[in-house]
Amino acid sequence: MKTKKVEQGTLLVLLLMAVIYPFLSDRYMLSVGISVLLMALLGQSWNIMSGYAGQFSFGHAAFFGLGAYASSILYVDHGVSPWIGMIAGMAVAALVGVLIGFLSFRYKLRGDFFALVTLAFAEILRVLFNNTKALKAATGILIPYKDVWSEFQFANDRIFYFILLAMVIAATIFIGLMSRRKFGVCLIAIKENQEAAGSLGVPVLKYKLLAMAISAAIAAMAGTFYAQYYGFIDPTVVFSAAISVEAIVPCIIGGAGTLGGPLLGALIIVPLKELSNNLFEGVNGVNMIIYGVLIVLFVVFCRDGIYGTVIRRLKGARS
Amino acid sequence: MQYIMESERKPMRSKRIFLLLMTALLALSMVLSGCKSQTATDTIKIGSVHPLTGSMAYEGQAMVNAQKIAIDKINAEGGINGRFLELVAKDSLGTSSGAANAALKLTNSGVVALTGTYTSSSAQVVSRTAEKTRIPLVVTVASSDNLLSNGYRYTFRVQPSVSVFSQNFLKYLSYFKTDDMETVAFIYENSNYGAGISEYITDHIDETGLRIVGMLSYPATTSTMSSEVTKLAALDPDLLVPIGYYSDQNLFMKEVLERGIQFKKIVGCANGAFSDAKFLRTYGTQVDGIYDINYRYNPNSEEAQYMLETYREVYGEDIPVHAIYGYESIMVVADALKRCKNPDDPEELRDAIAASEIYEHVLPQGVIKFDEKGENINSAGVLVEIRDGKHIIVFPEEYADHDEVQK
Amino acid sequence: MSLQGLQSLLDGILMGGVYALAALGLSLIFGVLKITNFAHGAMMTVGMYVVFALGNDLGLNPYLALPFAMVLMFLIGFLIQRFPIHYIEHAPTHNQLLLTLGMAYILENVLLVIFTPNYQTLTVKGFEKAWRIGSLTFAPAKLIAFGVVIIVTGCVYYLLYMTNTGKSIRASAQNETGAKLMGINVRNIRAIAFGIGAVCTGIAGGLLTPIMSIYPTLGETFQLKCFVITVLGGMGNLWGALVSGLIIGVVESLSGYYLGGSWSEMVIYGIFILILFLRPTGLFGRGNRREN
Amino acid sequence: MLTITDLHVGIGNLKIIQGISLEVRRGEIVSLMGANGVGKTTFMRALSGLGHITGGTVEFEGQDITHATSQEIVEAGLIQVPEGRQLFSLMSVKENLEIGAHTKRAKARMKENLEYVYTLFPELKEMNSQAAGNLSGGQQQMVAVGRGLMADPKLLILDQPSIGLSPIMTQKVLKAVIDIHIRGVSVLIAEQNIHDVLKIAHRAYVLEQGLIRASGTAQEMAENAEIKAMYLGH
Repeated sequence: MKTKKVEQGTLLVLLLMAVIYPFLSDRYMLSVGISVLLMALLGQSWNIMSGYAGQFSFGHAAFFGLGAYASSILYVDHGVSPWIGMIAGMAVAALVGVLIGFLSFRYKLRGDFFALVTLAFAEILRVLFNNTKALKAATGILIPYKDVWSEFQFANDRIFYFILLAMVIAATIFIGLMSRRKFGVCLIAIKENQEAAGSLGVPVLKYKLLAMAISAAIAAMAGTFYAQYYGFIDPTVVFSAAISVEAIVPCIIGGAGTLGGPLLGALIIVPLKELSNNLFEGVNGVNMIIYGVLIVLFVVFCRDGIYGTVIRRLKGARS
Repeated sequence: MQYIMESERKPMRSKRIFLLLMTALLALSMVLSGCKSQTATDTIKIGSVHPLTGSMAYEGQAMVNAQKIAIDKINAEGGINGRFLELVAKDSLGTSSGAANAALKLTNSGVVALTGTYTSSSAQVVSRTAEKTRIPLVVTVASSDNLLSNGYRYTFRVQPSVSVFSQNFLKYLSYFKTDDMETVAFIYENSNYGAGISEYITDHIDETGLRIVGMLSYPATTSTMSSEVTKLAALDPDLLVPIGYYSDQNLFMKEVLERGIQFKKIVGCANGAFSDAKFLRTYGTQVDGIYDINYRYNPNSEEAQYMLETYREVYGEDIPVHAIYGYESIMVVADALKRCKNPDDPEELRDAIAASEIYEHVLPQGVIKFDEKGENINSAGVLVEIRDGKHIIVFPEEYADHDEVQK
Repeated sequence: MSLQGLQSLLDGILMGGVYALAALGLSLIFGVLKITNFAHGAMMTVGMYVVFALGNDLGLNPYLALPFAMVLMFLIGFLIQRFPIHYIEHAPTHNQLLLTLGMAYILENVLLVIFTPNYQTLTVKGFEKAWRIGSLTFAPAKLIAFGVVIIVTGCVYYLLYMTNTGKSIRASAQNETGAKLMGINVRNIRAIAFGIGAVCTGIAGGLLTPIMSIYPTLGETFQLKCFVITVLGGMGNLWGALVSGLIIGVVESLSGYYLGGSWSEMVIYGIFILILFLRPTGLFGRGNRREN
Repeated sequence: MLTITDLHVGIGNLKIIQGISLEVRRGEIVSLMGANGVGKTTFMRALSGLGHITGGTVEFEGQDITHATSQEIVEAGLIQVPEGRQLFSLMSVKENLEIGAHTKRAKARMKENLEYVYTLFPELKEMNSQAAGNLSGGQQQMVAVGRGLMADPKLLILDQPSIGLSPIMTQKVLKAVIDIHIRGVSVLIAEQNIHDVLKIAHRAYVLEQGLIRASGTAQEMAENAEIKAMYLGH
């Protein structure tokens, strides 16, 4: 039970830090904080589908982009509040997620192949949006600049920060609760051994699809936030592989399949990246070399992620 | 959950983790905001946000290089009322969040103005940042039409936008259009720049009397242009308009030249390759007779000559044409700073930039002056012809140069 | 088929050859070593720059520079496998993906630091004009590349199927325990295999140097295409990679001609998804399907 | 020839083998018996350098090979025909056999050994070009034994060679073991199928829960009432 307490304790500490942070920081640090939270949210989204359920996605940009586009098109073209647009985007993304999942699972894709299919879907969406005039094609969508809370627009970035924080907390609590129930246990069973889980009466397909739907919806939520906060989206931005990578990085660094992993991962990697950007301004490219080296080192020496390793150590200390 | 079942562990660990994390947070915030205290107060800092890594790194770096030359020139002439300028350049990483973080880092470190960003999506983000932080942004290059459509007060753009380039094209058509010219085909990269220009022109094509026989779009990351070349050769339009970036358009021309296809007339619009010195170095006189409507310096300006020569001297190559706007963006800021009572006040600087009327500059256009949206009212590209393996401005007449400008 | 269609087909076949070679390297690494290598594009770019540097700075003919590129690429591949990848061989796919992605960042940006981000073009004397047969044209650099691809594929085939090292590579891929119990130094063999994969990749990059203008992140654009070809041909299947490289080259060229370049990407990804769903072992069915 | 003293082997945090001492003398067939899951395979793998040895020593021909790599062990002449055969399933029978002769020593005697394998299992010659993965279980076991012989063993370890085989096939494999032994190769064989193996073994050890429960000559073991009750079942 103590491990659980550590887990809860860490989450609480993270929460406390996250709440205090904006009051200690200036605009730049607030912006870095938002980058951290955005990555954490994407990570949490990736986590449920890939970390818990073991269906490794390399195309989370698809859901992210759908969320961003759904709310932005509804907002700009039809005057629908992005708050509602966000829900719509989550629904669309969940639907597409289920569709991709259904097809993939029907054809029994796993591992690399599943990852490649999700990647291909994200790319197809990028090309599709880039070439479809009705979806603004390559021009992208500019979000009007206002300060109206009902339209998800704030002049004060601190409010954006807290909204995003609320999203991260909601996603984390949601996943935390789910993972402690039958759903979570079954997902882990599916990850460990799908056939065995199936033979024990776990509705494998249903649970996997559900995990994908939840995952996609959370990514879409992040997409809407992104559009509203940065104020501009186009297909090459929101459907890019870079977004898919952003969803994976915090989980691997922090620990995939753990509740606090993505949060801790984002909290570590974003500031490190920012730090190397700031320290190596003289010679271009060095910042990215450092970033690459960091990733390699983390993956090699901390295979279960930082959070995962700590948890494992705690458990290991027992025996 | 696996961990729930586990037991037996030393207490206090969560407290230790708490302390550890808090220390980490504190250390981080100190490091991240560290540069603030190091500010040397006697220089006036100008921020620059460009992609310095990734696929746009060359363009971004050239922009910063040109900006440095402008800064050095101003400092050599005594700076702004005795104070020197300092360029602080940061990598936007080519992403929105990267650009936002970079811009805010700069505003944090006390820059009075921002410049940037080469990619339109980053420019959109930085312009919003400028608005929020109330620090003026002078766009170096970002051609997207809707950049200023949000009514931002703090964003100014010197360079011609997509629609200005397109209008230039339609206007300059009279120079190269012959009576027997009937058909036109476009080959353009399909991001907002290539697609934007070709779309604008096609929307207004009726005014020109030309008939469109081909609209070929391709992704800028393409590795082959063979089928496009084949198709265009078969269409054989009277006028061919290629719009794209350096590497893809270079690939296109390479295939055209290899196969010895003779298009009747090629007129690029903001073509990343045609106006580039490297392009001429590669193909020499083989590409004679190609036109391009593009960024350019004013061949009659002495300052432009200075910029060209200094750039060549310092960086060992001819200044890429887009980088000219990097140079000029600094000049615009400097000009405004000179008119400020307190150069450290971004608000005053904004008003000064808005009131700019710059007659002496390197661009082939009239006075630099901003309208209420922040758009340079006289921004324009020029029509360049490749003649004897050199770029010659042929239109508009007042900037035409028949002397040899470059070596 | 019209003359233009025929020309497009021809261009597709020639370009497809280069894709095939690039994919061959990935197929070896992906199929034999079971590593999802996202540093593949970056490795290709390294090959491009080696050939460029030797061609531009030493005035070496790019095709004579290839052997140097091969040696260097082998070393790079060997070391990448031996150091970081060795430690994550049995880790989940996403760990491999992230690690190789990190490697890609490192390689690309080392190139950026050394060669600047400037676009580099290498022209080969005598290759300025296409060769013709009737009304059809052949780009000389692509034609030579195609020839080299056939030769290299042949060599790799010989190496894998006729030599002891090759047999050890295949044995280690098919059954690691069995290989170890026969006294094969699996760790070294895997590093050699990665080295060979890197060599193929590097040659493919080198062959593109006279064709395209190069910049440090250029390889990224080939990354996904190589995955498509590898899966289409069946992972680890040499001839499969060759044939599907040609298929993708032709599909790209023909769809580019008939539908437009923007949509040819779509067609390729569409084929990719269909093949993943319907024939994940590849068109030729001999690839080993990976499951986690 | 092979002397194992107080060997401990673990997998992760689990301690599977907890202090085994065992000996194979030159010219012997020794059998290691035990039910499924008592750690036979873990033990065997550890001997070939594929396990995590946490304590004790393994000595082969006077040489300490406790922490040697599998290559060094193979080179020394300790060859294992593993459980589940572990063939190279996409490669032909011939290739499988050829890869068996990987070490220098084995390569030098490749021709001779190949001939011997073909005399031992003549059917392999006919299946030479077939992919090993397409063969029946018994045929695969012949390839596995043949591959082991190609490595020119001084001591051949067979880990449950009869698993999944028909009684006829099992007899065939065990007959081959006798033949191999006659040719001068010592043999350590792990089996669940105790009844048959005791007929060909000189001595036997019984493994239970990671420990040696009993040991003695094959005859003693076959007559041991307790073992009879537990393993022979009838």
